[in-house]
Amino acid sequence: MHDQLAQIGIQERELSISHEEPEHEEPEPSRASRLATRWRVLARDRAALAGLILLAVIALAAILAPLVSPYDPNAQTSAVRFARPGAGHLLGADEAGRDILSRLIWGGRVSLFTGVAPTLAAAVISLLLGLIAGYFGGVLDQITMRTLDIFFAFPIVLLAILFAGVLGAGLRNEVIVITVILIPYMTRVVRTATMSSREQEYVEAARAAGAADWQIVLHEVLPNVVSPLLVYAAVLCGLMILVAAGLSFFGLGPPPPSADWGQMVNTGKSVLFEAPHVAMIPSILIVAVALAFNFLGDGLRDLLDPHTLR
Amino acid sequence: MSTALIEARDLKKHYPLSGGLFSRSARQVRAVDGVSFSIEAGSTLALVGESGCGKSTTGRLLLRLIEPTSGEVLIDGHSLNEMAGRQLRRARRQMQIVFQDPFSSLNPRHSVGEIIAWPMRLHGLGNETAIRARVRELLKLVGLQPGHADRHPHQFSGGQRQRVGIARAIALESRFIVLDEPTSSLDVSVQAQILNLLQELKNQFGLTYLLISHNLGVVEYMANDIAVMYLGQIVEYGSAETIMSGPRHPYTHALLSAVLGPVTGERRKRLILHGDPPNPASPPPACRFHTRCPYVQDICRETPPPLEAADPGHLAACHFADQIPQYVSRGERNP
Amino acid sequence: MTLYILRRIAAAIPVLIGVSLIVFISLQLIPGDIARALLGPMASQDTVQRYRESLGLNQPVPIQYLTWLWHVLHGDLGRSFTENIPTTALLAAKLQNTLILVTASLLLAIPLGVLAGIVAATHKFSWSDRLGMGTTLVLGNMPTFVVGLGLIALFAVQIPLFPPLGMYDILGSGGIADLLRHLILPAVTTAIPPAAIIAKMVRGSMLEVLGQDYVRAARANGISMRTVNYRYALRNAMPPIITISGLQVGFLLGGAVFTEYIFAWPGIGLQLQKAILARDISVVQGAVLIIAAWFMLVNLVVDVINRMLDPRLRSPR
Amino acid sequence: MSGSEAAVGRAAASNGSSGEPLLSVRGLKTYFEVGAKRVLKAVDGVDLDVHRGEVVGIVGESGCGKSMTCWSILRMIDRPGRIVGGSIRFEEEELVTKSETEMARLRGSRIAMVFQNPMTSLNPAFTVRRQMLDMIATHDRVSEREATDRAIELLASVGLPDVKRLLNDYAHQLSGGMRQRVLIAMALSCNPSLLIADEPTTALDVTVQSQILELLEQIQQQRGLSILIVSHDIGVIAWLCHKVAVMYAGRVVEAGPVTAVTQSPAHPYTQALLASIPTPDTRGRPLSAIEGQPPDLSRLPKGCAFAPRCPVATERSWKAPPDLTVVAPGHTVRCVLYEGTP
Repeated sequence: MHDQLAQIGIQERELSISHEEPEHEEPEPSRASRLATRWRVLARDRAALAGLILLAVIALAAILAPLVSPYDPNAQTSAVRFARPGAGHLLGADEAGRDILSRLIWGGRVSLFTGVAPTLAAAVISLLLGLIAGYFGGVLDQITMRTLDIFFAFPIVLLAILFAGVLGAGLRNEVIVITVILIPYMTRVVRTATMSSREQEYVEAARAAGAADWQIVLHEVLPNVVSPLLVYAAVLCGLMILVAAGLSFFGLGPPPPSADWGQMVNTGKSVLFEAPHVAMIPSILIVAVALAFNFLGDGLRDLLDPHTLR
Repeated sequence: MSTALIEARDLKKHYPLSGGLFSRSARQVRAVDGVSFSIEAGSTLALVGESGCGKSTTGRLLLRLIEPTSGEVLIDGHSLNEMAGRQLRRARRQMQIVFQDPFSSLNPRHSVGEIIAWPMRLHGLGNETAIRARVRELLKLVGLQPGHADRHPHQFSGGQRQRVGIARAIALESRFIVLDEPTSSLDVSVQAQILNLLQELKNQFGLTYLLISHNLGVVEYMANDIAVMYLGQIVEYGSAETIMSGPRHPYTHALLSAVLGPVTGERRKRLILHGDPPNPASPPPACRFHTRCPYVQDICRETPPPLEAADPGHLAACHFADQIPQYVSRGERNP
Repeated sequence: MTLYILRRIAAAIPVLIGVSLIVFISLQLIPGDIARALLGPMASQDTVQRYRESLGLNQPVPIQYLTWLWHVLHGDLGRSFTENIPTTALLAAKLQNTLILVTASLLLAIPLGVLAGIVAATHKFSWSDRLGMGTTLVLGNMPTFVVGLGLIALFAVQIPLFPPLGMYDILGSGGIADLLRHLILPAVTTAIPPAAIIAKMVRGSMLEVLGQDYVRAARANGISMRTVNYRYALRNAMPPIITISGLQVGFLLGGAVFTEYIFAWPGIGLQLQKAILARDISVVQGAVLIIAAWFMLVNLVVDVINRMLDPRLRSPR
Repeated sequence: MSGSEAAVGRAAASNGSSGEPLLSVRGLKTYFEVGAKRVLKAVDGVDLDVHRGEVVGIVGESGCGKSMTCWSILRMIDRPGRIVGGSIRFEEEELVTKSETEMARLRGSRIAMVFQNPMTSLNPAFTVRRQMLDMIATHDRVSEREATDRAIELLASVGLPDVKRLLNDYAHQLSGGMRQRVLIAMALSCNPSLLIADEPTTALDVTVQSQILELLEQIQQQRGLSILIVSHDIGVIAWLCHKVAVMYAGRVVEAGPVTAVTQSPAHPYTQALLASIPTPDTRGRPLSAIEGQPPDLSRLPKGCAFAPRCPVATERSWKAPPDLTVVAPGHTVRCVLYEGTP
């Protein structure tokens, strides 16, 4: 934002509670009303809300796949091969005559899982590594950072391909691979946030009050690290959906028939001339989900900023 | 001085200077270079000087927030630097700090109530109900409303945030508080509120202050004694009255000249120094002030002046401390 | 400056060793007996044993690593068992094809991204900025393979302007015109996602610089917006822009692997894909090592350029 | 001569000036639209005159609109801010209606500015020479050589040593005081008739502050320059200025010769502001602080903005903004206490 506005903006915040009479005490906001405030913040951010709704719908559909899927995802009906989107098959059918919508719904189970689960796992590990390296510094930090530097020397996709290629295809391996390639990036974010929080005077105040290091880390540093990590994790979820799809596209995902979105694009690739929609529909979904995570990340950033809590 | 609550003995803090990527030389920044003073219980000592003179570092050394390179701090005659474990924790309860920046000194993620309560919880001072009651009491004491406990720091103005910082500092019923530029980021009208509050609390609880400031107006208002620092060393030390009325060091004289009277804008004593303060990483040899001193003589470039009594109880580190008062009374423009 | 470059190279050596270690160790991660895994279940125990020895697999792992490293340092990446020729020779032939593709993409991505970013930053909050940034957001979140397939669907299938595949012999009979015809779609595909990300970052760092005191000071003293935008702001935004562009080279190298696969472009990436499915370990190692070393070199150059641009580091006082 | 004599002398000099002022601001309003229905009235009807050769100060606390007034005069208010009303006449021309190109030509050549933070106001990527020459070349068609000569002369005139070497230095190689001198030299490089200085000493060390103030006084006297200086430090204003305007919540509440305003302040806010400064006389007694906080600029009270904190506010204070009252020649105040008194 512009600095003139910021100049006044700060002022504006500072002044916002100046009007009340000193004797009059305001009722303390309840936990529920604070939750309501947060919800209003999120709802105001239309892009984030749209992202959240899209993700919720897809996740719900994937979880309830046996109930909501119109067809068996693997049932092949040769009569409808290459069927264009329309009645009957809402999103058309693929080269083997399988219903694309049903395959998307079932595939969502794998694709969402391979994006979200490794991100969460990596976040936990990175939180630990980054807090220790960033707060204590010194040799420990040096070792951690030099090790991470090695990972940063690889383009992230390449590292994924290398590990997946060596470990072999399969859901479990894919999750492991994505977790491993995420850890360096998330650790770096946690470490940076930790270091900047450690420099703040409130940490000195805590030390002056007699707090031990572990108490300072938990009480003062951690709350300031979790928020940026969550925001970053949301964005990375989107990116990892892309990476997972890429691996599957490359033939390194879970083996058929449990089709995920990347694999659907890959099979659609061979019939691109006859029926472009077979590859394009899952492609669009992949991009939409990645975007949704991005919007969600932006929304989280605003939501978790203490300044929005009025 | 038997009544000294806090005593600093020849404190030194040298930071190694990593000379960029090229040289890992043995150069050091002598941020604090041999500082000694004592503060009597119930009085206020002001550390005065420009940025980079080591006054904030001294304040942190006093609380053992950083470890000194050499020297020690005594509290009630016991060496703070030899303490460890529970003994150190108990000593920490006696001493607190109020920071300059009311933004970075309060954790934005915690409510004000949590910020004030946490030190008490750390020391196990009562159960949750008692602590919560005490937080409300403290908020009232510093001029905020008890209902403010649930708000976050960003919902307050600079002055109000500084009040929160003060409430946190007195929560443990400490006896000694370091005030590190407590009002320099505040407007004058708010500064007056905070200064009044600090004086009230001092009278009410018999607090002892170390006031770190570059503002001589504030210092003169608050302090019993003044220590003037230049490049890591104390160059003048004495009671507030004697220093303000008759400085014995030309640097103090120059600092006083920088105070502009609000009504006529007149300078009390006119002495304007040339140049900027030297880099603390390479302080000038002998008398560190000689590069900017208008009265410099050969001896100043060769022999460091000792900090010795110019009058009883009034120390100055200047070879010509005896002659400075004449310059002061004579000097209108630069000599 | 020379000293800095030397130090920077010295600092890169342990990283390079680490990279080689990771590439080597990844081979150890193959479940079960490597020789057996490579030869398949039909090979006799005897063959497997002999193969183990020929690979040096009966040695302790550290010795294996050092032997391998020694060979790599001498340009010997082992032997591809699928193609049955030395890996180094195999990859060297593919490397030039990848180089052509990546260079073309870079020449597209960086100028395009930087230009779009500058235009957006200097017209901030205008409709063109919003439209541009919206597009950037979508394109930046598109995986390379989706971009590639989309472009094929559009420009090879719907409007047949460019051949979708069929680049077999790059410097062969077709000549430069044929090369360009085949190059356009793959190069654009590889360039689009990095270009979008570069545009976003350039806009961000330009806006940051434009909000600085010295930019306002320049404006307040009458320096024209043109000078402010293109000389003051761009010059100061340069270091982050260069850094981002360098990082995007890595992104681009990763993306090129997919592009080559989609367009059957006979480069390292396509070879890598084949080798992975065939578990041709020495080729996988070689390809990854080459790409990683390449990326490191780019980062080194970026650091050196940024250092040359920084007056604080150039003339300290 | 002593400080107070100097101030009286300066006041006398300012009375001698006549004719249309060099700068005349009338009813200036600069608002920021920060939300659907929120308008921050950063500057709300400011009147200000600067005559030739005069030093005028604006004093007030942070957020009172003093800096925004300066930026408004230079027409450097960016969205969502806008000058919504009033007039700014400078050298007999109206600035509010000028085109951006015309304003750009005027900035730096006829009105120049010195900034609060010298540490960040110089471009870190260019040498002092490059920035000085850019500034000169923007406004004057002179050869590179002439421009360099002029730059050397200017840098020397603001008391910088070793100027030739300094030309090749980057900002990071200079101390804060030196940077502020370079910025002042740049501001003077096209012989402006008005210099606006926005808190020029706030970010500097105390001993360096004195140097810069001394320098400003010196160049003002040598060049007969007009200076509009903004500060939160009333001591700085009192020392340097002929006239002063006290701002509160976007409005000028009191204006007049500096000696009159500081020695016999009329407005309760000015009185309180002066009383809240610790002085030798207040030692040992509580300072008379102003209770409460400045008002929210988007929800200003209907009447006098100071009324909520004013110890002598009357019912009339809350009803409508007070009128401008002349309490002494050239000394005006906006307070209901003085309304109707001639």
